[in-house]
Amino acid sequence: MKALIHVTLKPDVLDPQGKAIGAACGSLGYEGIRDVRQGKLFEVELDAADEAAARPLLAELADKLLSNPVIEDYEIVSIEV
Amino acid sequence: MKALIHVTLKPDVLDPQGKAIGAACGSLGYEGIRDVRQGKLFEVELDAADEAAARPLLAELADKLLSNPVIEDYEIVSIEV
Amino acid sequence: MFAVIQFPGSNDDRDMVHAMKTVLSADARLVWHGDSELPSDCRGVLVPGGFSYGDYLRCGAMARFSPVMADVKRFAENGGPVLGTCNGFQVLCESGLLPGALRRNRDLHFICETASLLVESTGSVFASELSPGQVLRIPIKHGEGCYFAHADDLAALEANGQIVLRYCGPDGEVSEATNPNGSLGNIAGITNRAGNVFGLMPHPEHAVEPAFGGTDGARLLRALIQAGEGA
Amino acid sequence: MSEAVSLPGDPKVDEQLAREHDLTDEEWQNILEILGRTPTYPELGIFSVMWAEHCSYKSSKKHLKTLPTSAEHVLQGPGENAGAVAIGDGLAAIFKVESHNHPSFIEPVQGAATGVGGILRDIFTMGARPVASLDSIRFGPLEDPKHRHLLRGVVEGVGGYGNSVGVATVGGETQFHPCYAGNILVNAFNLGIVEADNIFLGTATGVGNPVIYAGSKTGRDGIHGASLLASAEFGDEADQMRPTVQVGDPFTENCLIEACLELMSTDHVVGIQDMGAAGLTCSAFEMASRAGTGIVMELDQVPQRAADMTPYEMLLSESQERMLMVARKGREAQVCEIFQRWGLDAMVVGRVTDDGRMKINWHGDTVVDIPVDPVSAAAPELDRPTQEPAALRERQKLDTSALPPEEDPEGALLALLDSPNLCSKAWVARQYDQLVQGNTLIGPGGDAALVRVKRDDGTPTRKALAISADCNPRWCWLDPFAGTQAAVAESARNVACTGARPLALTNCLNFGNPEKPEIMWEFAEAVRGLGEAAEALGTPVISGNVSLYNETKGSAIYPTPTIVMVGLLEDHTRHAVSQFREAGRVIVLLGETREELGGSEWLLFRTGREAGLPPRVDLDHERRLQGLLREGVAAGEIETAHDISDGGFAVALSECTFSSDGPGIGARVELRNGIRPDALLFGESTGRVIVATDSPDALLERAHAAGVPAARIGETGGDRVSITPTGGEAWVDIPVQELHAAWAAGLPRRLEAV
Ligand SMILES: Nc1ncnc2c1ncn2[C@@H]1O[C@H](COP(=O)(O)OP(=O)(O)O)[C@@H](O)[C@H]1O
Ligand SMILES: [Mg+2]
Repeated sequence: MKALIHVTLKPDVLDPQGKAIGAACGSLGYEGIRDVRQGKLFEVELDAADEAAARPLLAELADKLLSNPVIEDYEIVSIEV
Repeated sequence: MKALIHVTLKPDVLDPQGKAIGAACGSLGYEGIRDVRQGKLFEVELDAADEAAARPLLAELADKLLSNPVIEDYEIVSIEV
Repeated sequence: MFAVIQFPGSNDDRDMVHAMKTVLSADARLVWHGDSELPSDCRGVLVPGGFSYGDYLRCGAMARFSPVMADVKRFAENGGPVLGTCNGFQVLCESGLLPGALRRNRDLHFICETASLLVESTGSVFASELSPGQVLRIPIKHGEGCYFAHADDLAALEANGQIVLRYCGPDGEVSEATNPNGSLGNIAGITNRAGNVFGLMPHPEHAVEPAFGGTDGARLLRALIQAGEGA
Repeated sequence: MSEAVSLPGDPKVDEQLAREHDLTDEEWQNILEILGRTPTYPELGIFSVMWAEHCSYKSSKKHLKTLPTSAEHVLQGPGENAGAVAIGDGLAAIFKVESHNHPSFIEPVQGAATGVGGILRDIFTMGARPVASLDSIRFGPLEDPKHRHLLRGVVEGVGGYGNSVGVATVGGETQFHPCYAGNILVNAFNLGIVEADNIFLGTATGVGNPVIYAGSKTGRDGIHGASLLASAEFGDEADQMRPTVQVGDPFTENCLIEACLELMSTDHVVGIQDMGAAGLTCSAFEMASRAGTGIVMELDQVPQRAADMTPYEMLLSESQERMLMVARKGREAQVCEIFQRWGLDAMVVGRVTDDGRMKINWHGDTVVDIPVDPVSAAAPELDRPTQEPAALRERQKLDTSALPPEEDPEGALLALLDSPNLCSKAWVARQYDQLVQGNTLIGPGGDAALVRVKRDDGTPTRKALAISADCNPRWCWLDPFAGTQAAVAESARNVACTGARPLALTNCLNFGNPEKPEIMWEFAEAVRGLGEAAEALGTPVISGNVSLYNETKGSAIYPTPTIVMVGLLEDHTRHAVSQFREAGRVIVLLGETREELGGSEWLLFRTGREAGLPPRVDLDHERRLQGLLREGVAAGEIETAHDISDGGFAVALSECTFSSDGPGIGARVELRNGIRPDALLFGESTGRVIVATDSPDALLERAHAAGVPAARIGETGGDRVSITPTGGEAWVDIPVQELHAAWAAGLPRRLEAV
């Protein structure tokens, strides 16, 4: 089973990386780019009976290990068999 | 307009971060986790007439700046107005 | 003159000027990344270490777009000597002047220590003071120094004698145990095919004074000075 | 009477809301009196942060006033962003240490990172280029996975920020004790160099001068961050405080340093100050207060990162990497241009006035109008009651005659070398850039760090600065007065071991809840010890920081007054190191070993007890000893000097045999068997240094003249450490390799098991 998890900074938290990339876009001549925020992406391969069994496991994993709940949110984007 | 871009390591490139997370899963007792790979996620806000106009701009951005083609692949996951 | 490129976030730029100018008496100066051209009397380019643009996206990824880099490319293509250390090596790889890429260290930690380096190829202008099999002691300090290249690129590096330095033990032994960061083939420094562009993770500018890390780094910098002044 | 309007949407300001802002009823009455009216919501916020413990020092002020702060070489004492001492050749060293304890406990990586960022700004705000950092960090036991996580995170944060900004981390302390299990300590030190006639102060002078904001945009992060976090105990609500965590941006800081230093090499600015705890509010008030002026600010001109921020949020935001400055009239464009070149925002946001008031406008309305002085200079000062802890006398009791003698000195030595507090800290320091700027003569691993001084144009000088951070919290818990004296003495001795003369010190006083008389007693005693020791050694206190409320659920940390001493070496080509450099050198022991086992590592290891009185501190002896070291190094008689501290003689001697890459040169010594052997080997009597010399006669004579006890005890060489009583069988005879292996593996073996 394969799952995709997004981890992004909470909205009010500063994203220095996104900020720097956004600024670079301007100076590189990508005029239309207004804002960039950078997050993390996790592709997890796991053994689970079905989606219902996988979801709580993935949620715990995302909360405990993949994200830092102090400054980040996570989202389980997809679970595929 | 808002776009989502995934940048992931090419399959033959070792991912030490993913590997470390995978190992941590084991020792924390998340038994079912078989493999973790970590990538990057970019949320880009941009001005463009429509999706057709946005796509080539985003592709160039992803190819030139957001990813390093030697080791990474990118995918424009979504473009929303 | 020798141009030390200054990007926002460069750290070892002033150290490089110190090594080149104060210690080795070369005419070295900082050149601002935003300049569109190198000074007309430029004889060699040094791309220094540090964290250009914070290294936020990938190390060196944003710096390579700096206006002056287009001229550095031209300079290199015309055979001018270019030396990139640490972040500078990353910038040279990102800009395609050198093959491969530098990735997170194997153990994911930043590493600051003195590395032993085995001299391999001595065909380039940067090796005028080196001999094959020699072991140099030069500090490394980086979080992303794990060299990666695809198999065919790697084979070409070997075949063309582009590998100048490999991480080794005190007696020159090259093994996994003497590999600080997981670099393929223990690679610490390579040149381009033509031998006029040299990138390495170690910091020669931090090994030019006896009381500050020894003087092995001076061998590399003096070679660059000779190459530039001979040109 | 002043006028300020409330905005629609602001909550009703009353006594209740004031209490929620941690203001006492008395403080609330005070506010009403000062204003002659009810404060607006932003005004209430301002009073609450300015009068919080963290900004006002209301509990500690009374005691801090007693510290010696001046000397001929002191250019700036406490009160500015950092202190300054003259180091000759027209140069000055600017330095300070600061805590970031609570934020690091909540989010170790960012908490530590922003701690480093904050202390750097305190230094470059004075015109100095930051050149050396130290980090003094303390955790709960490593057996606890949470504290392994915290250690990893803090180290990642310190390194991540410091490495990127380009300032070498050259030393520090790393300790573990159960008292920090609910409250870790992260104290960050930085030192910068400046031309002495170009020191900038945080003053808002010159009526009509523009007030300029530069750096990162203001976001909603850290509202009530440092101020509240550092001014209350941790309870279960620690988790809810999470949104106050800020993310550091070392790249912006790097650019800010370069831009500010470039700016300060011109004469465009008259005053400059970073925005630290309590943000824009605190910096504006402090600048106006120091100058006796006022400021009017157009808050809507401040660059904003988040949409729809309120004046309250803008004033209290603790977004990082921001500076406030006062420029000369007419230079606005030049100032802003420098920042823009470095990719930073810069905006004129106000101007200096002569009415002594802080007026803040928001889209045409005045939302704050407060007299400056009563808020900053006249902030509350408390005289909190003190009382000796009931258990103190009990814990000071130790009957050494009842202690069984050490049966296995070799086993004890190996165990001590492997213990988390005494083992190698290379696992930590390896993650720090120790070299950038190219001045590191001695980095982490020495008694003190030693850093060459360059002028700002890059010209190297022969001078070097020695820096050491020290505190033995166990000793401070057993006797805060003597323990703090010992910390001052040790840091000065470490500095002297390089050959440098201690000049001045900075300190970070980490304590529990000052509302408890027993904690306040510890604090008062520590400050008394600090003052007396600083006075006796001629090293004034030129800056510092107080961190109170380091308690969780009623349990306080041990008193931890971190001392960082800075010393000057006139000629760095002559300096001593703490390792043996050559075989065949004579080993000399300076100082006197007494039968002092109270509060020692060995006692804890063998009995599990932390008891007794800490070793005696003899400040007169200390001064003579340090003078001797200085002269001996300058005369070329001392090439190795290593201070004997935690773990005693045997541990210190072993450390002398470890080179930076691995096992080094061994040693054979003979000790006179006058007192109990375990006290000779493992006692922690202060004022002792192991020295290696190639001219023992000259050195012994010099010591004799200086009135410092000195004994020739052995020789360097071989690949073992052997310690023998005169005429007896060896107590210790172990290969250096084996000692080194135990010492080197201490942290990795505990950390690498996930
Ligand atoms: N967190 C740290 N960062 C950098 N260096 C450290 C750190 N912790 C310890 N060190 C270094 O390790 C060495 C030993 O520290 P410590 O045991 O406190 O020394 P001492 O007993 O001489 O005061 C010192 O050189 C110190 O600078
Ligand atoms: Mg110490």
